[in-house]
Amino acid sequence: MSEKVLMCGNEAVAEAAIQAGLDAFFGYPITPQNEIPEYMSRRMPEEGRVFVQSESEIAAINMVYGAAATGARAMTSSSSPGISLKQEGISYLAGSQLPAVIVNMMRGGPGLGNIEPSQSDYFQATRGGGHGDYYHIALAGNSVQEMADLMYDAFDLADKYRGPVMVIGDGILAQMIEPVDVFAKKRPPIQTDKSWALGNLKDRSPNIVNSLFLGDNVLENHNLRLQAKYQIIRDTEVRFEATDTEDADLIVVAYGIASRIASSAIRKARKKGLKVGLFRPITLWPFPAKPIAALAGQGRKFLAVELSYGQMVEDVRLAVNGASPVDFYGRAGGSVPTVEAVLEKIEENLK
Amino acid sequence: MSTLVYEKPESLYDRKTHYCPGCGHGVAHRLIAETIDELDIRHKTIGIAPVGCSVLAYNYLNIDMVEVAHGRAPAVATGMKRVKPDHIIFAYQGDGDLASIGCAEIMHAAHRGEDITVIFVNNAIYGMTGGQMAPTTMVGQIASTCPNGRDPLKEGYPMQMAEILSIMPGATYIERCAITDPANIRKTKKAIKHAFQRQLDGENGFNMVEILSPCPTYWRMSPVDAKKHITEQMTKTFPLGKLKG
Amino acid sequence: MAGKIEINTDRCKGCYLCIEACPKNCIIIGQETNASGYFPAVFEYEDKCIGCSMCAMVCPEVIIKVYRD
Amino acid sequence: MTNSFQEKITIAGFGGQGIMLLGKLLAQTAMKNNLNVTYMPAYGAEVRGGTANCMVCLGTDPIANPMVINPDTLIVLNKASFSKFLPKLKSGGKIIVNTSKIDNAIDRDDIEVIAAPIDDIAIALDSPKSANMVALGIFLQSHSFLSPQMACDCLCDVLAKRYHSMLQVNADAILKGAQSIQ
Repeated sequence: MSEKVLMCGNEAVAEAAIQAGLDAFFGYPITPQNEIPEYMSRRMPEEGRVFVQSESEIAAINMVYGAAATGARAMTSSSSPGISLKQEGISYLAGSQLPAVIVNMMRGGPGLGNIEPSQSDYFQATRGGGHGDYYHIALAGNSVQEMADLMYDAFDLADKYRGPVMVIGDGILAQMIEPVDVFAKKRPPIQTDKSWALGNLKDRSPNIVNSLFLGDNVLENHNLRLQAKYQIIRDTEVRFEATDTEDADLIVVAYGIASRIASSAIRKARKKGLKVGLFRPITLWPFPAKPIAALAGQGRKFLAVELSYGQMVEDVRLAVNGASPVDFYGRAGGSVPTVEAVLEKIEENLK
Repeated sequence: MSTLVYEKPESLYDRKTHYCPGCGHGVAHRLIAETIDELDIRHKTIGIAPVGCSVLAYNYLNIDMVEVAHGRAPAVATGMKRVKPDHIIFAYQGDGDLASIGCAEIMHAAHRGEDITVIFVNNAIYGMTGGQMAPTTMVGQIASTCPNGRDPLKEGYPMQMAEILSIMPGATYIERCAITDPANIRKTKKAIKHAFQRQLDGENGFNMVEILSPCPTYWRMSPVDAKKHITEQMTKTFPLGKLKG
Repeated sequence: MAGKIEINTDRCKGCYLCIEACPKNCIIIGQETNASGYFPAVFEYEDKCIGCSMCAMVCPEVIIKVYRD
Repeated sequence: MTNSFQEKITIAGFGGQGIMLLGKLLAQTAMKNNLNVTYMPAYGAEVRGGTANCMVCLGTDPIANPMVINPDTLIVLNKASFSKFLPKLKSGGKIIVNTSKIDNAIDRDDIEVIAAPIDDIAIALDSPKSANMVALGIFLQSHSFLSPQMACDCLCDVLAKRYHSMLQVNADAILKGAQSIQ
């Protein structure tokens, strides 16, 4: 068993990616994720692997596209404005069915916004983000340890479903330092069929990696295959954590750093005798709609807490589908909800 | 007893192309395919198709290929070459792809001295979208978005990418050729072969072969006149020859 | 030196670059359209061909095979 | 067996005073001694100069919220931080004030003030840059959950190798800080 060390979220994510078998990292500086490319620039050459600081986020995601097309495990990281730039490439990864991992340490927006923590890229992360009918798995941890653990899953899921997987953090999870064992979830990469990969053309017809589909219904049929894959993901890959929800009169739904703030408030509410639970989505897409629906009704209320102005709450409302009232509390633009404010909102709902 | 002295190369499919009559892409594809066959590198060559008229290049070249976003081929090539250093990686790009939307990617791939080859097919016009002005459209040349001819005061001068890239230390071989007559087509092939051979030999640095290529359709010329136009007019703005290496 | 070419006229798009390139003027424009509606280049003066491959060199469709004795 | 507790600390000063290292050493000491801990550096657009601050949470239970809005203890090494953070200190909380740089009057009587000429103590040690370590010594001495010696033992974990010749100087500063309020 290896010992815990202090690492910031960015560094832990980077080391876990390396341990997960990352072959090539391509990135461009943007706060608050700079420790990822910095760490990679030191460690990847030590491991005899590839690190390139690209000229832009657009170039970085396309370098990922190139490396991934040969079957390599490739990754990039950025923060909100940079992730917007990467959306072109993410759409192409989805269309061409290439596995890749993208880390977004979200900051305030829109536009250049600020460099403070935020969760306002939820829509972008859960609705595909770029052009076209596609989704990608979006994993959100709420501690440095979980962010590291999720990197192993991210690479395996990307390979398993041949598509981009996004790992979502925010300025706090990126910068905060916590004890972490980045080897905790280390395992050999899953073995998947990579006969589609480019290179080493011997005894087979040429492979083409492509997202262009011309001709009657050809693209629609491709989309139908993608949709079938997405349905399998929805059916099998949902992850969440439910705490004290069984007896709860109010369930707070929050992910990432917001869930930690919410859990402080919930603990205080429980001390006051209020029956409050926490439901924490770990996969933002696929959203844990069924488990939430199962908790809905029975006179229960829901409260979504976000570092954004009401994005995830829409998924909660869709999941609850009118069976329970759903309230919302959030701050955005880099402002972080206080425990007291969340507690006040809880009390207001249970009056 | 006659013997076959010329037929299509193995690395080219026997397939009808979507190109217009007299288009230079067909010849450029053939030269690449012949080079791959002659160097016996088909098993370790990966081509990158751009966005533009040659977006479907993977339908014609009988090798492993990837189709990428507009202008990003040099970045994709970078990612590939870094993880497959023993492979010959080439990006096939048109003038809009390379000199306009992909200007950052081409400059930085050259700047980093990526060990890749770029085949830059310059016909000074946007073909696929219908004859709009390209960054390499010549002064006075008419295009659908400069109907009175390119005015340098309004639209700037044509970008001479080979010259620009040749001053970068990371670029080690840059040559401009033309698909006009058999002699120049031979020179073009020699240049492509030299570029691929450099990758094969593990020589460091970015290679680019710019090919002046006719677009009879949007130049509003016959294929024969279009070739003459390259020789007589286009080479004044884009002089042929080796710029580096 | 005698030569011979075969043009896959079904695939010819009628650019006639081969006609322009041929030093012996062996190729002419055909009288009938092919399936695509082009008047294809046709190898007409077989006795004059020297098998120099110039036509094949310039052909964008790569549809010319060249033989030599 | 200590009783269950949680302590939220804000450490502030100006850039170059070693605020981040102070926070990191405190976090390392807590981790090594089996406490739960989070350390959150404030990251701003400015690189040099300006204010620097960080938040440390430590305790016996898992730390839910790493953000410190109203600290239990405030360590301030310069005037700007003093003015900015004093109003946020929890009622009943402690403030460690560097009187070498801060001569402001404290207008709150619901807090415990621990005043020490932190810079002057460091200068007396012939190591003006160790003011951060003096402050840490004072903090640990004024609380009972970790000893100053525990922090000394963790110095080699947080100091970059090239600074390991400075281990002793820093350890001396931690202990001197602790002694200054005994």
